[in-house]
Amino acid sequence: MIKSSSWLTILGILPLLGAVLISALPKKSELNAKRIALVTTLVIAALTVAMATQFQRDNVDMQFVVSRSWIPSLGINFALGVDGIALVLILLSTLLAPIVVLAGWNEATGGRWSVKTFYILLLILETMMIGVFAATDVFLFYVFFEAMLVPVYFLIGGFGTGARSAAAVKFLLYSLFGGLLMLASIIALYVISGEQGGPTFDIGALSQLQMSSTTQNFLFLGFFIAFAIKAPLWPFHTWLPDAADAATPGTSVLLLGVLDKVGTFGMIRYSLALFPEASKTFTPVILVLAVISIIYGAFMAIGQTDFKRLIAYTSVSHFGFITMGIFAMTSQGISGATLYMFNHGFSTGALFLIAGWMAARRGSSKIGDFGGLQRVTPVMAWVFFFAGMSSLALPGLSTFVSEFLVLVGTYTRYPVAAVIGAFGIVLAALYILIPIQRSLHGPTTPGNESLTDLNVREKIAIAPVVAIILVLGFYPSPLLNVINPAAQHTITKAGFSDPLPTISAKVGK
Amino acid sequence: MINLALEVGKTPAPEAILFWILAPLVLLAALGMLLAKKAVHSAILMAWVMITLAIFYIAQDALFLGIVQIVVYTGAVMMLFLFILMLVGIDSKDSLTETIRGLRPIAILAAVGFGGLLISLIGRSTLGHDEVGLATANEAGNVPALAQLLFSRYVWAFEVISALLITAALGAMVLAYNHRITSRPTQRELSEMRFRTGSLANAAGLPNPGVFALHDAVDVPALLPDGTPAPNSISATLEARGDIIDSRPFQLGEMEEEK
Amino acid sequence: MTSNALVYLIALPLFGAAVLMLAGRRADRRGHILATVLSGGSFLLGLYEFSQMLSRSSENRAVTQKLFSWISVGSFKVDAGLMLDQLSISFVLLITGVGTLIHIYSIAYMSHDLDRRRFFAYLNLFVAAMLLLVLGDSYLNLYVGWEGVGLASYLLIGFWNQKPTYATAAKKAFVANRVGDLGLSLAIMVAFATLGTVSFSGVKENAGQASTAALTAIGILLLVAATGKSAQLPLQAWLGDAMAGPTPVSALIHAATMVTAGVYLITRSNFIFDAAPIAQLAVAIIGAITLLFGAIIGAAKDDIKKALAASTTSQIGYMVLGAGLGPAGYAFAIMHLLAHGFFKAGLFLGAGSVMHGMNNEVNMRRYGGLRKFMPITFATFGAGYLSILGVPPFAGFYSKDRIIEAAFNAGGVRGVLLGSAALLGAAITAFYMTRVVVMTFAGKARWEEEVHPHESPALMWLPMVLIAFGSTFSGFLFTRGDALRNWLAPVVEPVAAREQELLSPALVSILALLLVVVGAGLAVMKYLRQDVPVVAPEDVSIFTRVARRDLLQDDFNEAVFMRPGQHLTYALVDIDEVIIDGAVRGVGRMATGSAGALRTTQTGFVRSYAMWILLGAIGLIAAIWMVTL
Amino acid sequence: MNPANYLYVSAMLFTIGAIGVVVRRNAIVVFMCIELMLNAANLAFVTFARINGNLDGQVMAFFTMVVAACEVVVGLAIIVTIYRSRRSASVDDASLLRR
Amino acid sequence: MLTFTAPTLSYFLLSPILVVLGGALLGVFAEAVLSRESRPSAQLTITLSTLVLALVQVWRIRDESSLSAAMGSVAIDGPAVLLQASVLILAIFSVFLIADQGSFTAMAAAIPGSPEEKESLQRGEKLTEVYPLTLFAVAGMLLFPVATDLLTLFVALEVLSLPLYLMAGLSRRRRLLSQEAALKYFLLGAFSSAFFLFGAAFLYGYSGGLTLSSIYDAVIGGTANSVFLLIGISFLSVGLLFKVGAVPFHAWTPDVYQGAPTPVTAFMAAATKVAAFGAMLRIFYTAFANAYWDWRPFLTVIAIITMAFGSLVAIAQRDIKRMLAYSSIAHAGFLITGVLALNKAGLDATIFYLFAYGIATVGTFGIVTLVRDSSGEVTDLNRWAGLGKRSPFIATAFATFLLAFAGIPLTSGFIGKFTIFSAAYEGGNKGVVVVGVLSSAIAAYFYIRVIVLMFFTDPEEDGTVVVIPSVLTRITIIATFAITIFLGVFPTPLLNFITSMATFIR
Repeated sequence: MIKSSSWLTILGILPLLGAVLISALPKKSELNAKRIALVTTLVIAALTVAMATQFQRDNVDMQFVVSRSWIPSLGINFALGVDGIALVLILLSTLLAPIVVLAGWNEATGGRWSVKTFYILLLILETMMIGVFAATDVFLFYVFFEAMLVPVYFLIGGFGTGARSAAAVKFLLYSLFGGLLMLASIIALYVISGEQGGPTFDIGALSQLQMSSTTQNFLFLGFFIAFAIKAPLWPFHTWLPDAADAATPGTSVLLLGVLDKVGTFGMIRYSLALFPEASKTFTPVILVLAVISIIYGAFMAIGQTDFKRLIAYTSVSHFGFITMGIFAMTSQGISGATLYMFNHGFSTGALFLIAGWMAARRGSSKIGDFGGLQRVTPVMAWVFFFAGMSSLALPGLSTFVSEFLVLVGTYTRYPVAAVIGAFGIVLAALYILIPIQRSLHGPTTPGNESLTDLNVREKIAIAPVVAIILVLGFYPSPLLNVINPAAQHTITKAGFSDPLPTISAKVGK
Repeated sequence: MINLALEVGKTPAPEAILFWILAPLVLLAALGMLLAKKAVHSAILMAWVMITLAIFYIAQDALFLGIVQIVVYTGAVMMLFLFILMLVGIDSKDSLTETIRGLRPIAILAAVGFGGLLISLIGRSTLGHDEVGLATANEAGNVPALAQLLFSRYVWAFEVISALLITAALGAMVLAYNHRITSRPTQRELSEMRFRTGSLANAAGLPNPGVFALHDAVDVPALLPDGTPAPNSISATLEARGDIIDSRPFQLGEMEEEK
Repeated sequence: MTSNALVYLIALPLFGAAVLMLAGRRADRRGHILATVLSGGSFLLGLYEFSQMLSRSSENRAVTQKLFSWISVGSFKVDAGLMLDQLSISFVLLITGVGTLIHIYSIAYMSHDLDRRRFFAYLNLFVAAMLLLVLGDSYLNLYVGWEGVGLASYLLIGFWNQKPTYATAAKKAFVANRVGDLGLSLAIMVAFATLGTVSFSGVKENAGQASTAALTAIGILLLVAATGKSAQLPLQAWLGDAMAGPTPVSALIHAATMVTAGVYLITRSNFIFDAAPIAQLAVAIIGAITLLFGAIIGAAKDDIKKALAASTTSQIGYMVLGAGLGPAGYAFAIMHLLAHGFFKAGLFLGAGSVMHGMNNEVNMRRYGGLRKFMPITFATFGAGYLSILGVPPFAGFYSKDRIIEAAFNAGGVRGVLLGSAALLGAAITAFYMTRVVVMTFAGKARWEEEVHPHESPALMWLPMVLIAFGSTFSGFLFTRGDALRNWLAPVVEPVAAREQELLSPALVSILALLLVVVGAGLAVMKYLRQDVPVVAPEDVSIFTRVARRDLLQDDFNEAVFMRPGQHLTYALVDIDEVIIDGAVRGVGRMATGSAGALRTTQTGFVRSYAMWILLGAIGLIAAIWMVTL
Repeated sequence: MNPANYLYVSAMLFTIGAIGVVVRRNAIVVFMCIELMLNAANLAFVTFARINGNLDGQVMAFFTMVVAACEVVVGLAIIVTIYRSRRSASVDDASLLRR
Repeated sequence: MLTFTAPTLSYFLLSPILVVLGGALLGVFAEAVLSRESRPSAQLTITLSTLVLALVQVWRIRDESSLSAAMGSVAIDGPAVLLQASVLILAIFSVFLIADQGSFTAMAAAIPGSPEEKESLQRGEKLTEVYPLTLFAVAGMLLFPVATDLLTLFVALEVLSLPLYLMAGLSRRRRLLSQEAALKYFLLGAFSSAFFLFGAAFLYGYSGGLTLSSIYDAVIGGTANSVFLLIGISFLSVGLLFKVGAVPFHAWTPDVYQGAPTPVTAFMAAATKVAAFGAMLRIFYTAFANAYWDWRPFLTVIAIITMAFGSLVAIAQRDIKRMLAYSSIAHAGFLITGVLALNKAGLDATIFYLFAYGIATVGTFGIVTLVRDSSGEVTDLNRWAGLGKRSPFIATAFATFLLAFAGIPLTSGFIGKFTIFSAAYEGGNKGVVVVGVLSSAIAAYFYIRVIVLMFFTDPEEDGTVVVIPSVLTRITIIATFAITIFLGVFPTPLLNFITSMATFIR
């Protein structure tokens, strides 16, 4: 059996091993590269699930902890560990990875570089994704946070379509800018921790620091802006549609599905935990931004003419919900937000994969270029419809649970925000149904008559996504049980508790 | 003014008189150096500044430095300057129009600002002690005392500065020394070259410049028998500097036509 | 009481839906039979549960089944739980009973459609979702079914979505429903925030301690939800377009069951509305306005299905009005709901039968004199017609008159106004329904030559006949000894003794009948005595024109929501591009621009470089000068 | 006499030299102006040596002269090289490198 | 009569400098006696062995700590050893590049375009004087950061500068530009050293002595008001800031970086920065430490302007060498924040940063020497398009260096930035940290633009090729690349070493 402390390290190293294997292949063996990538990601997914079964649900401490001194002179440790929230996000990453490999079996061809390079980058990215969620050392987190940009940058710029290099640069610069602001805050934390008993980057130790409220506010902002850009929150969102538009579908799935979660994950793990007071101070502003994101993203999605951009904007809206849930500081809000992150990964991932397949078949991702697909490619159309329903949070599908939890959790503390945000529900119907009506329904338009339906590989790739969306819609407990203690712990540490029902307050009197 | 006069009057030694005579002169010379159109004038004024400074040094009990200033600076360095000036054009002038837009007014402002601020600052400074004077330090004579310092306390710098001198020599050689790539042609080869190649036009040597009654300067090209000027009769350097006087006005044919 | 069987009520049709969906073309041949059998099985199970329930005392009749813990976060705990009580079972039987009949009907009706399997999958899905709606033991479970039926409705309206207008109609229905759903989800949030629970039992228990304001808020939000699902003002506009779906769908979903879910919701939440008079009044007012609104539109429609759809809106208005009258009206609302379930389903199936025989022609001006060609259809349609008019002893008579009566008895001006509206509605109902019947079955034949009207096959008329029985006799059964009211008693509080009677029941019945006769007479005068032009006359009054345009409901929505929404969208897209992304790019351009400007400091002239150094030095000593001043 | 007067002279000479570097175009004159600045510094050293009563300043001034001589050699070599390539000793003509 | 006591010099402690000077003299001698053909290899051998020997000597004196190595003119302490070692290591790598003689003219005295020049090139002659010049410059650089009196400082400054002025003018191609660079560098360098000297005069006037310790004493217990001190600090700073290329004393940097032969640019960008910042550290941390209230404000302003200006203007550059020059200006700004910190952390961080930056710089310019067309190095950025396709490893290495400059984690540049900013923050300069971070963001833009150009733009068929590097250049690139990555991942050994070593003695 694997030692508890080795789990995370093994998970992190495996993709790199895969990458090394691939790089050792001869130049032309594309198929083997794909196979290795698939096998590696599958093994990692299986191992992650195995690890998850070892997770002690009611233990709020970090688990599978490993801590080695890395740069002792700066107090930096190679420290990994997961709580329920991180575990769920690692699961999301590792489960999505094989799906992306399988779904995008041919998307690496025609890129600027060899197919091998694509999978090497992808596997490196997987390591970074695991690392960024597992890091319990702020410095290590920052390293992963920034280093992650590099493979993504090359994945977008090297294998995307259209204005890929401009989009890649925009993505990179935007993220770098945020990251550097965060770096400034990290530096300050480091110095302050040095003044209060020895420099450290350990999250636990840092959350004990005494800071003046001004300092806290500034440092909070440094972290938060980085996360808001990553998430992306209005008005820091404009890189996302460009990037999602330019990237290959698989990359976009990881971008929207996992990478953006780093932002919202960071808000829970770092913004709330390290700066509870500042979080309180800024909550009104953040809620306003979140609500704007929800509504604005939805409207923007409605106004899009391109599938990929549309999906990107729906994500802006969804991230608004997630952020709102987080800063509601209720257990429902944070649990819901975490679950939302997981679910969004799959539902948006499915949307994007199918949009990618559609675009690959049609040679265009313009909504207007499609029409009547339901008659031509029924399976593809249905899966898209299904994913769309999931995206608009149809009850019975997984996203509903999380969206509703977020709304309920927000309502108990910030009713106005929740009510305005809830209007996103209506807009979601519009932004999903309008493209469905235009591309799947109606008469089959010229150019679409001979599109082929999903092949077996694609069906195999998408089936687990559909299954997860469906199962978690009815039975989210396996995840919620893992998330809940961590979420509760987070709000308790931040000095909050769930608001009681108003009647019990009355009864209490 | 009155204060100035009073101060001059109070000054006990002839140093003050010397100073008040030379200081304005040195400043005027420096200014002149700044303003002189011709480089060579600047150089001459510069030499004057240096000599004056040497006098100042001596007046301030720095006898050795004063001498060195005259010998090294005025004697060697300034000569080097003049030498190079000769090489690159002794009477080349700066044109009066300023090429860089807006530099001149900024420069004047800068001069006033820099100088003004500096003087005002010096005027505001205090050292907290009176002038000590060099009587004690120079007790054994200025030169021995300097030597004492130079060869003990500052011997390391003294050693290191040799590196500087070598560098300078090496640098000058790198930039100026044109080592021969081909072996130097012998007299024989030269004369063969002169007679066997091309026309015999140059066989008798180049014409001499300026062979007229009106002009016999080196900067006037000679006239060939057919009355045309011979540009290769003057030095290439003059030509390059543009210091050539046209020889046409002295052409014979034109004079005849005047009749 | 707990039961382990409840889940199978839902599971059977859900299983059918899943099989039909996933099996694909392989299920084409037998799929419809499987679907029908499963739906029938659900009905039988419902009957079994009903019989079990009858064998228990009224307090113990409700049974529950907890499946698993669905969502549990902090104090927010929702079980996947089902509850079958007297109210639910009424719906279960209606849904599965009528549903099964319509399944049978559809086998024939859809026999020529290539996608019949898909149709049955949707039907099964709908049945399952609707059952979940009425069986859920908490608002959140209800919500799942609530949106589930919306989805099924969307799918079925858009069943022939290759026609763009149908696809649009489906979308419209979904969106309008979503607006209602927003109300429901907000209601659940308010309920949780104030009461700490979202289960029906919990809310009922705690409602007494909550403030009236909170309860009013919940009530109003639930009303919003109901207006969406039940096509009440102001969210009524989708129902007419929903007729794009195949006619059995219109019968089942958009007449008999789904659209009445709003009434179910209000009745189910009686404990909230009873404690929030303002919300209750709002319910009644909405019902009253809608019943008139729908009736007027119905009177102007030439499309038989749209006329019936408008009628549905109107009839649900009655139900909502009834539910808005509080304990006095709940039972009647439900009664009318059940009766309406029969007669409106019958009417729609009849309309479908007519269309079936008329090459899918829906324009009544192209009908006429069909009585001879479709006798059975005429007979069953006639039963439904009489029922909706409220002619005794047809079912509608019992339920509608009670609602009108209860409205009058609501007290004061309110009662008079509500009652009058209901009465007036009855008259208009008579007018438009007579118009439909006359234009379709009486008069001269106006159809085109290639049309050969014929009676529908037995598989279609058999369900119609059975349903006609329902529309004929159900009212009598329900009111016998106040059977339904007593049956529902523990769920909705038994009505208090009547404080006052503005009008006696008999008087109400007479008044209503009188008005019905007037309305019907007018219609007969206009459409039987005169020839009906094949093309709708254009030189009609402004009122007719407005009514034909659905009382401008679409124009209103377009002008108030859609257009501004579109403009807002386009504006936001521009803003995103120009202002927000523009700001981002602007920062970039500013950097590049200032870089370009600063670059010019590098003139290449060594003297200007020296100047920089000199200026730097001046800057330094100027700073010194200042600090030492 | 107050030795500070020498400092004033030194400051003025330094200023004049600095301005000369900026306004003159002939490379040799520019260079001479730099020499003037060095000399101004030397004057300050000598004056301060007198004020402070030790000879370190004079030693420094002495070294400055040596350094200046070396600089002159290197500088003039560079100027001559440039002159040979371009036939111009104007610093303004040496402005190919920019932007 | 004066009695003369013979000075005592600790030759052991001075041995690194003496070895280098000796090597230089040997080089000059070799120049005179050896045949033209045998000079290149002989000179290279002499130079490299000199530098290695000097490095060994530095290692041997690492534990020494003395103020009296040269009658109080030189301090040998931890920072001295670190800085000298850095200079020597960077010099060795630079010499590797210099040895790849394609960059130097064969005959500096020949007029550009003249037959002599062509003839000399055809004969494949080599300009071997570069080696002794380099060694002289190295000697100056070794002395500059250890000098403890103004006189030695000034001499060291000149010893390091004069060879560089000369070397800047020795480019093989585009000689007019190269000579112009030499002229500009020389004139401005001399101009700024005049300021330095004038400042030194005032410091002497203020403290009555030339040593840093006398200034330190005067600051603490002097009777004078601070006017002379301030003038002295300012003007001295002008000279130092000129050498490091801080705004507004930066203007020479892009022109000289562009015009000078690329190996010389590498050498002067890397090693000069170490020497100059080393001296700055020593002066500001020892002599002026207690007057920080006076100099910190203006140095802060300069740091801010420098970071922002360098980062910003680099965006507008079209020439890779100019771009790197502006980048070096920005880095000077970052380094000044380390000086500003005025604490132990700042000292450690600055030394680490200097070394990391120097290594990456040498590597970067090493790669620049490889990208050529038929007429020599190609520095036009647009023609670097598609380099990733032509030569993936070189492009990857270059990208890595750029990422190190940008301060991306897992490169040495990140650790450098992190440590230096945290030191600045600790020193109370929060504003500088924020500006630094923002400048880094701007700077990232132009580094990334080059990466985009190399990897995401299709190559033009314009004859640009990456030449196969010579063994020495290859060693340089690989070694600097490896160090850059290693210091990004495992900086601990070096950081610890620096921390344990770096303490100034007064």
